[in-house]
Order: sequence, then C-alpha cells, then structure tokens
Amino acid sequence: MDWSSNSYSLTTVAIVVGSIILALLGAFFGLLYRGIDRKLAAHMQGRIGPPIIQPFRDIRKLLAKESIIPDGGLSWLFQACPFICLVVSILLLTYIPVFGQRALLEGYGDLVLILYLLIIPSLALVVGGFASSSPFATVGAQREMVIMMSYEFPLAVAIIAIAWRISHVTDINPFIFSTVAQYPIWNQVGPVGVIGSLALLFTLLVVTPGEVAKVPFDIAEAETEIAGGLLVEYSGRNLALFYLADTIRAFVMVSLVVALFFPYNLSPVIGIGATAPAVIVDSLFFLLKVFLVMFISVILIRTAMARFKISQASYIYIIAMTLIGLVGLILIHVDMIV
Amino acid sequence: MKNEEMETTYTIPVGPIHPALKEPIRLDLKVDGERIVDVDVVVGQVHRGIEWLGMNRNNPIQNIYLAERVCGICNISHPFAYVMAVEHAAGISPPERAEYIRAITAEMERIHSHLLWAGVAAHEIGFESVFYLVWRVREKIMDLIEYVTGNRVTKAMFQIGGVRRDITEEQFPRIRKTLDYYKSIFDQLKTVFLDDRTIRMRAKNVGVLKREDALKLLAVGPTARASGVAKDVRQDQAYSAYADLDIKAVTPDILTGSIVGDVYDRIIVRLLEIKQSMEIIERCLEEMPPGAILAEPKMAKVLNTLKKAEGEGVGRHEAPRGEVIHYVRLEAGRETLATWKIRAPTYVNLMSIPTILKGGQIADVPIAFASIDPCISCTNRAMVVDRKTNEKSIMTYEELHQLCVEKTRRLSNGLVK
Amino acid sequence: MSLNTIKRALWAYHINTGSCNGCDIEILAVLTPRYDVERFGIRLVGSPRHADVLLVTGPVARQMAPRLKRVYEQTPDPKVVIVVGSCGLEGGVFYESYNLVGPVDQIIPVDVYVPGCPPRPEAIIEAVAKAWVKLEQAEKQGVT
Amino acid sequence: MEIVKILLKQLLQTPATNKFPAKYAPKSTIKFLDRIKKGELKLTPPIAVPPRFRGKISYNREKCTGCQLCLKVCPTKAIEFIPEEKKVKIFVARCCFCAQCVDICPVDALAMTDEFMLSSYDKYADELVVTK
Ligand code: SF4
Ligand code: SF4
Ligand code: SF4
Ligand code: SF4
Ligand code: SF4
Ligand code: SF4
Ligand code: SF4
Ligand code: SF4
Repeated sequence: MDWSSNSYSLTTVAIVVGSIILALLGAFFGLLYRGIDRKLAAHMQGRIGPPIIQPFRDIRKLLAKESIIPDGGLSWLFQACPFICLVVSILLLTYIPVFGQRALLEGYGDLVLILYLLIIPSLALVVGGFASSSPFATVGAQREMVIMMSYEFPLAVAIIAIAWRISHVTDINPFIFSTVAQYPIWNQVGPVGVIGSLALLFTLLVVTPGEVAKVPFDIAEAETEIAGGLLVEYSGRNLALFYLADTIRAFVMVSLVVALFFPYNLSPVIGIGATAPAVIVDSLFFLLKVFLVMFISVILIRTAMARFKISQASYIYIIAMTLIGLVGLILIHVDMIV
Repeated sequence: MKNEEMETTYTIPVGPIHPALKEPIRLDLKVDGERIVDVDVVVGQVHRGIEWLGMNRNNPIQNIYLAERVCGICNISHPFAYVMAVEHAAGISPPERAEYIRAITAEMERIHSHLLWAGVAAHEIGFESVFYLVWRVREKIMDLIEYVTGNRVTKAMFQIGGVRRDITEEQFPRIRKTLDYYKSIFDQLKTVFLDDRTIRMRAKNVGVLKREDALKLLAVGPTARASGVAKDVRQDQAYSAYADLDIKAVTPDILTGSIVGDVYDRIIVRLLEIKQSMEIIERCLEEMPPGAILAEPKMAKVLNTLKKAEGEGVGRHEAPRGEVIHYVRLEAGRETLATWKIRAPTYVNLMSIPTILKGGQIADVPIAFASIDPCISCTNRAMVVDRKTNEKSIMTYEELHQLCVEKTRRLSNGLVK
Repeated sequence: MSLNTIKRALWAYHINTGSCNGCDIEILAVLTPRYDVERFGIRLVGSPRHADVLLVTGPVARQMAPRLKRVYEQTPDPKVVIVVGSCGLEGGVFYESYNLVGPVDQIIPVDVYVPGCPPRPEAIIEAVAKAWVKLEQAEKQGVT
Repeated sequence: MEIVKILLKQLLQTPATNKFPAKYAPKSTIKFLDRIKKGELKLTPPIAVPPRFRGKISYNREKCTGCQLCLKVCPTKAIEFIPEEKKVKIFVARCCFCAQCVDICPVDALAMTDEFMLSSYDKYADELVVTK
C-alpha cells in the first residue's frame, strides 16, 4: 500500500520499471528451472541430459527460425495468442510475491484476480489451437478446455479455504498475499487443521502439473496422441513466446504454492536486519523453496507417471482433488470448533 | 456440455506420418468427442514391392537379405520362414547344429523385440522414464546380438541349408552372462509394468479383444494368446530345434488366473515370453549337438541346385508378433523364385484393430494400437499401383477380394499343371 | 541470426518413407540413456513445424514422395536433412523396385548421408557432428 | 511405487550414457576436431565393436580374379564389374553389409572391417567407393 502515497506518475514509472525487471527475472528463472528440471529428470532416467542452459539455447534458436503462419488459419489471432499468453504470464508474476518480497502490484489485485488471470494463458493456447485450423490442434484445444475447467475448481477450493481460515483471525482482506504471509496457515491451526492444510497443499501440488501442462496432465499437448496438440502449427518466434510463457507460468504456479503455504522468510529467523543482505538471503531462500516444490510437484510426478486420459484427468481434478480440497476445508473448520 | 456441443462426429486421420506410429500407416478414426465410433485402417504407404523383387530380380540367396528387410525388427523371422520354405521346396535339410543356432538367434530376437515393444508402449502412454529404463536394459541384448551375429539389427545369420555363423564354446560365457543379467532384473521389470498404478489405469480393460473375436478375426501371436487362444507355431507345429524343446504357449492366466484380453494381458504375455525365451536359449546352449552348420558350404553350388530344383515349400515361424508364413515355388531353369508369398503377422492382426479400438477414446488409440505390436513395414506389400499411368486407385474390399481369389486360382493352376 | 544458435538446439523430425524399421529403431536408440543425444540439445519433435533437422529413412515409396516433399516445405528455414541408412541413400536391397521413386536425394536436397543397414547409433551421432560442421562452415561464409 | 525407487536411485548414480564423442556439443565443432587431430583433446570412443563385426567392406585388388561370383550374390547390386580390368568396385552407399560377397569369394579378396562411422556429405565420395 506504500505506492499510493507517492505521486501518480512516480508510481507508474516504478511499476513499469519493476514489471520489466520482474519479467526479465521471471524469464531467466523460468528458463533456469526448466533447465534444472530437464537435467534432473534425465539423471533420474539414467542419462546425462542437456546442459542446464539448454532452454536458453532453445529460445535463442527458435527466435532465429522462420515463423510460419499456416494457410487457412486466422493469421492475426494465430499470432496474437502467443503474445497474450506471454504478457499475462508476466502480469501474473507482478501479482505474486516472489524472492521473499511483496508482490509488485499487491495493492491492485488479490488472489481472486489471480484465479481469473491464471485462466488466460490456457485460453490463449486454446484460441491459438483453434486458430491454426489443424485437426490435431483442434482436439488439443478441446482437451485443454476440459482440463482447464477441471483444475480450476480444486484450485479455487484450496485458495478459498486458506483465505477463509485466515479471515477468522484478522480483519484485513484475507485474499491479499501480505495477509497470508502475516498469518501463515500452519501457525493458525491445531493438529487437525494441519492435516487439513496438508490436504490443501496436496491439492495445489497436484493442480500445478495440470496448470503447467506436464505429464501426467500434458494431455493437450500429448505428443504421441495428437502430434504436439495445440502447438503443431506454431514455429519460430511464435513458438518461442509460448515456450517462454510456459516456463514463466511454471515459475508462477510454484511461487503461488510457496506464497500460500511457505510464506516464511529466512532473514528474520537468522537475524539479518540490513536491507541488502536480507534481500539476498530471502531471495536465495525463496529460490530454494521454489526448487523443492518444483521437484516434488513437477519433476518427480512427471518422471514417475504415465499420461492420464482426459477422462481420468478430469475425474482426478473434478472429483478426487476437489474432494480432498473440501476435506481439507472441513478439517480446518473442525479444527476451529474443537 | 459435452453432449450438446460435440454431438457431431468427425473424422481424424491419424498418420501416415504420425509420432504415435513408428511407421507410415493411416487410421481413419470417426470420433464423437473423445469416443471412437468407427475405425478404418489404411495401409499401403510403404509398399516396396518386395515379393515382386524376389520373383523378378533376385536369386534365392539374395532374397534372404531382402526377406530380412521386410521388417527391421523381426529380421530373423522372415529369413527363418523363408529359408525353411526354400529348403522344403528344394529338399535340403540343414544340419542339426544349425537348427539350434537358428532357434537361439530367433529367441534373442524375441527378447529384444518384446523389450522394444515394452518401451514403445510406455512411450505411447507418455511414461518416458519407463521407456528409457526398458531401452537401456535392451542395449544388453543388442550387444549380445552384435556379438553373436556381427550387427546390432540386421543379423544376416540365415543361409539356405543352415546358418552362416557358428556359436562357439568360447562365446557361451558371454551369452550366459547376459541371460543372468536379465534374470536378475526380471522381477523389477515385472513390478514396474504390472504393479504401477498409472500403467494399470491405462492398460486394464483397454483395447479388449475377446476370445471369440480373436478366433473369428484370426489373431496371431501374443495378441491371440492374451485373449486366451493358446496358439504358437513352436508348440502346434514344432519345427527346427523347437521340436526337441516342447514349448508351451504363454497365456495370461498363468500369472493372473483369468483372461481379459486387454492391453494389460498383452503386457503379461510378452513379459512371460521374455522369460520363456531366456530358458529356451539356455537349453539350446546345453543341448546343442556338434557338427557342421551348413548342408552345403559352397554357395555357388547351392545356387546351382536351386536353379535345377522344382517344387513348392512353406515355412512357418512364430515371430515375436505371431505366425509368419512364407510360401515359395521353384521352377527348374529359373534363377528367381517362381512364386513368393509372405504372410506377416501384423497384417493378420490389423483385422482386429477396429474391434479393439471401437468404443474407446482417442487417447487409447496409440496404446491399444501398439498393443498388437504392429509391424507396418511387412504389411505394406499390397498397394495397387497402375504401372502404366502411375495412378493409385483405392480399391473396395470386394474388388480386392476378387483379385485375391483370382490370384489364388492362378497360383493353384500353376501348381497343378 | 547465426546458424550457430541452431546448432546446439537441434530439434529433429523423423520421417519414414518406406524403410524396414531397422534404421528407425536405431534412431530411437540414439535417444536412449546409453547414447542420449538430448545432451547435445537434440530432441525428437512431433511436428515438422518445430523441426530443424529432418531424419529421413527408407527408399521413398511412391506414395510417400509427395509427403516427404510437403514435410520438407513445412519445416521452417534454416534446416538440415540427414538421410539415415543405405536404402535412403541408394535404394539398398530395394533398388530399382517399381514402386520406388527415391532415393531421398531425388526428392529433396540432402546434407548428410549415413551409410549402414542400419548404421550403428554412433554413426548417426557422427552424422550430426558432420551437420554441425556444415552449419559452422556455412556461417563462416555468411550464408543464412 | 517401484519406479520412484528406481528414479531416485538413478538420480544418485552415474548416468549410463557413453560420452561419445564428448559430453556436450562443443561450441565450435571445427576447432574441436582440430584439437583432437593435434592431440590436445581426447575423443571419448564409441562402444567397441565385437570381433567379426560387419563394417565397411575392404577389397584386395591383387587377389581378385574377376570371377564375378560376388556380383551374383550381392542383394543390393553394390558391386560393379570393370570388364577392361577384370576387377570390381564396391559402392558402400548401396551396400547392406550382409557379407554374402565375402562368404562366396573363392580367393578371399573381400573382407568386412571394423569401420562403421561412414557418414559423408557425398554418397559417392572416395571413401565410399571401394576400389582397392
Ligand atoms: S512390425 Fe514394425 S517393428 Fe516389426 S518388423 Fe514390422 S515394421 Fe518393424
Ligand atoms: S511379422 Fe511383423 S515383426 Fe515380423 S518381420 Fe513382419 S512386420 Fe516385422
Ligand atoms: S502385388 Fe502383392 S503379392 Fe504381388 S508382388 Fe506386389 S506385394 Fe507381392
Ligand atoms: S482371398 Fe485374399 S482377402 Fe480374401 S481371404 Fe483370401 S487372402 Fe484374404
Ligand atoms: S480362392 Fe480358394 S482360398 Fe480363396 S476364397 Fe476361394 S476357395 Fe478360398
Ligand atoms: S538402410 Fe537397411 S536397415 Fe535401414 S531402413 Fe533401409 S533396409 Fe532397413
Ligand atoms: S556386403 Fe552384401 S551388400 Fe555389401 S557388397 Fe557384399 S554382398 Fe553386396
Ligand atoms: S568374388 Fe572375389 S575374386 Fe570374384 S570378382 Fe568378386 S572379389 Fe573378385
């Protein structure tokens, strides 16, 4: 809320500069984590795997390639979609606290807005898929839609459950990250509530691979079934934008999990007061938290599982995960009564 | 929303160049949303005129290597059936030792082929780690094949009247070592494939082929056995060294006590067959008699004999994918074969594909299709091309059938004459 | 943009024009842990639109020739074509069959040939290295 | 879950990859090859071929009597007879490495070598046409 006290133009400048820095950082760490992800997955599969900087090379390569626009597609829409996908992914980054700091646009949007924004990149993929007018992309787009609608519900349940619990201990808007950080869920609940919170955490960890379209939920892009799905017709720069957006989205999703469940910072604990060292320590600690969440919810799950069928995936989300989320919610509620 | 918006069916062509299929083939799927209403298999994308080459250009020895390249995966199976057919036609009998070596190489091929299949199947359902695991394990048998035959893939072991390379005493330890390796990891592979939750979800009750259907559609090989049809040429009409070994067809009830005929059962059958093949190789090593490996080592002489020979012969072999049959006819004074007809297992098994896929989901297509372990390259020998105009015509089933009947008649007339 | 950026992030699309599968399985083998070409940044992709390299196998059956051409055209520039296996080079055992219109270089331009029936996985890796050299030389001469 | 156990175990083990020709793609392949030629760098060798491997064919021109038996059995017509010299030449690009010609040659003029890395920019390059 500090921003509003400053003059309007200064705030704008700060936001623009901050967003650019965040976008660069997001792109950098998104790609870096993708590289780590690929390296670790390769080692788990008994092979050397690409160097960690490989995703950067991929992007550079894609940018150097010709971007073909398919005949018969809606060319402006076809080209707009990757752009929208990337911009919204970056926008999401500005609403989520990263590197142990407050979210850049904290005063301008809360968790509910994030729930909405999270839909847009998937939607851009879907529209891009339809705009390519390839049968593979069309099937891919339909699947992405089904998946999207399926995981949206448990995601909402998990987020609302946390906010609802926090609203009982404070009058501040519980949908704001700083409130979540101020009242970490684990500190508010007793043993039953911890179990409930674990259920919610589990829900979110399972939603993450769906949101970032990784095995077992990469159905919309399933290479062996529909030849790269949504993206079959994309090439060159447009593909690069989707690639980049995808890595940023993964970073965003994992940061969201971290922000909701592990909003702790290290600097107060080890007693570093000065600003600069604290920022560094907290940033590193944040990156470590992201890595751990990523390792479990993305790397381990994707290497240890086969792809689900669309019906199985939506069953898992709509029924199983929502149920687990609701159980978490009830447990937290029970915890309050006890 | 599903029912209202996706009521209309539309057709998705899968292939001919499609990552799910290692080879060119086209499936025309009629789908309603995600559900498959109808399936049409369109083959003929990789027709290379193999039989034509064998009847118009090659002498019988050159044909061994052509037969080998009907299919790069079962490249023991086709030469095996082919040389048996020629030997049958010309009255040559290979020495006993050669029969054992043939069986050993054929079983090594079965191990590599089933492992390859297991990896591809895992890949089809997006389980990359298992694909990598199985293909890493497979490299050991590839090394062994290279060690025994001189090449990883095309083995070039077979010769009319025997085999081209001996397996010597000094090679036994290395072969046994590889078999021991597979024994040591067999249980692990079994657990990975049969107990994994996601694999079970994707394989159980998917792509079911009932016993009646398997019988009606004449399925062969593991596809038939997984449906409970206990047929196996090595058991039913034992040939070569198999005659001494008493092979029993593997069906899934050995392990589970019941037969469903789904993808899962096909996994079980292939896993158990890997084990069976290891046992066969071990027994062959123990019981292999000494002696020559060729009935006639001078190839020029063999060519002469075959040129003079007159007659027809059939060779049948249980390939990793099922029964492969070669039919040849020799005419005296003719350097090439007078007739060569190959019946490959996948062509037969493709008939089951519509039954297996119908009612399933698009997502089941690759794994259900892969579960018959299709080897397309051997099924694509019958494309209709008008050589004068270069025009392709799509033929109806009736027309094809008519042609087929006519050909059969022509061939049988040629025989009677 | 330099060709060098493409070199270390080669995405390959595999097209079978009527091979016997011998070469195709060796191409798959190249991806497996023992050879693992992903360490060079090579990936097998499912759409020619994403590809930098076309791995072509087979002697080009008549029905596959137009498709081979189309895949070549669908692949965005710059691109490299590697033909794997003797039957793609010269027809191999299928030479002069009536249903062949190949070999591959009759249909599309080819950069690197890999003899072998099938070539060992390492021979395919060597061919990739040859493709690198070719890209580097082209860059030196200022070709894009 | 067996597979998780396997994966975590493999994470800690050395990968099964043979680092041929180098662990990663070199920045400049030309320089890399130069340095190997100069002996500054060592190439990780490919997995060794077994004895009696069927690699590129070799031909002993002196021994050859020009009997043409090899032409008769070659399934790929990779061997061409040169009538003026009564010798043959072999096109490796066509050869399917079956060694049938080696088997039939009455004077052992033909043999299979260990050489298998044969890729080339030109399928009729000198290395791929065996004349002596
Ligand atoms: S079925 Fe497939 S793998 Fe087997 S030989 Fe035929 S083409 Fe090859
Ligand atoms: S039967 Fe199948 S596996 Fe065997 S050679 Fe023919 S295509 Fe290949
Ligand atoms: S038409 Fe069929 S049977 Fe006749 S030569 Fe061709 S592939 Fe063989
Ligand atoms: S005539 Fe031909 S199509 Fe008809 S059953 Fe016989 S082989 Fe099959
Ligand atoms: S031609 Fe012979 S095999 Fe064919 S349908 Fe008639 S009777 Fe049967
Ligand atoms: S080169 Fe040989 S192994 Fe490769 S596809 Fe052709 S025939 Fe098969
Ligand atoms: S190895 Fe086989 S294909 Fe090659 S030249 Fe000799 S006979 Fe011909
Ligand atoms: S078979 Fe031997 S001697 Fe005769 S032509 Fe060939 S290489 Fe020469």
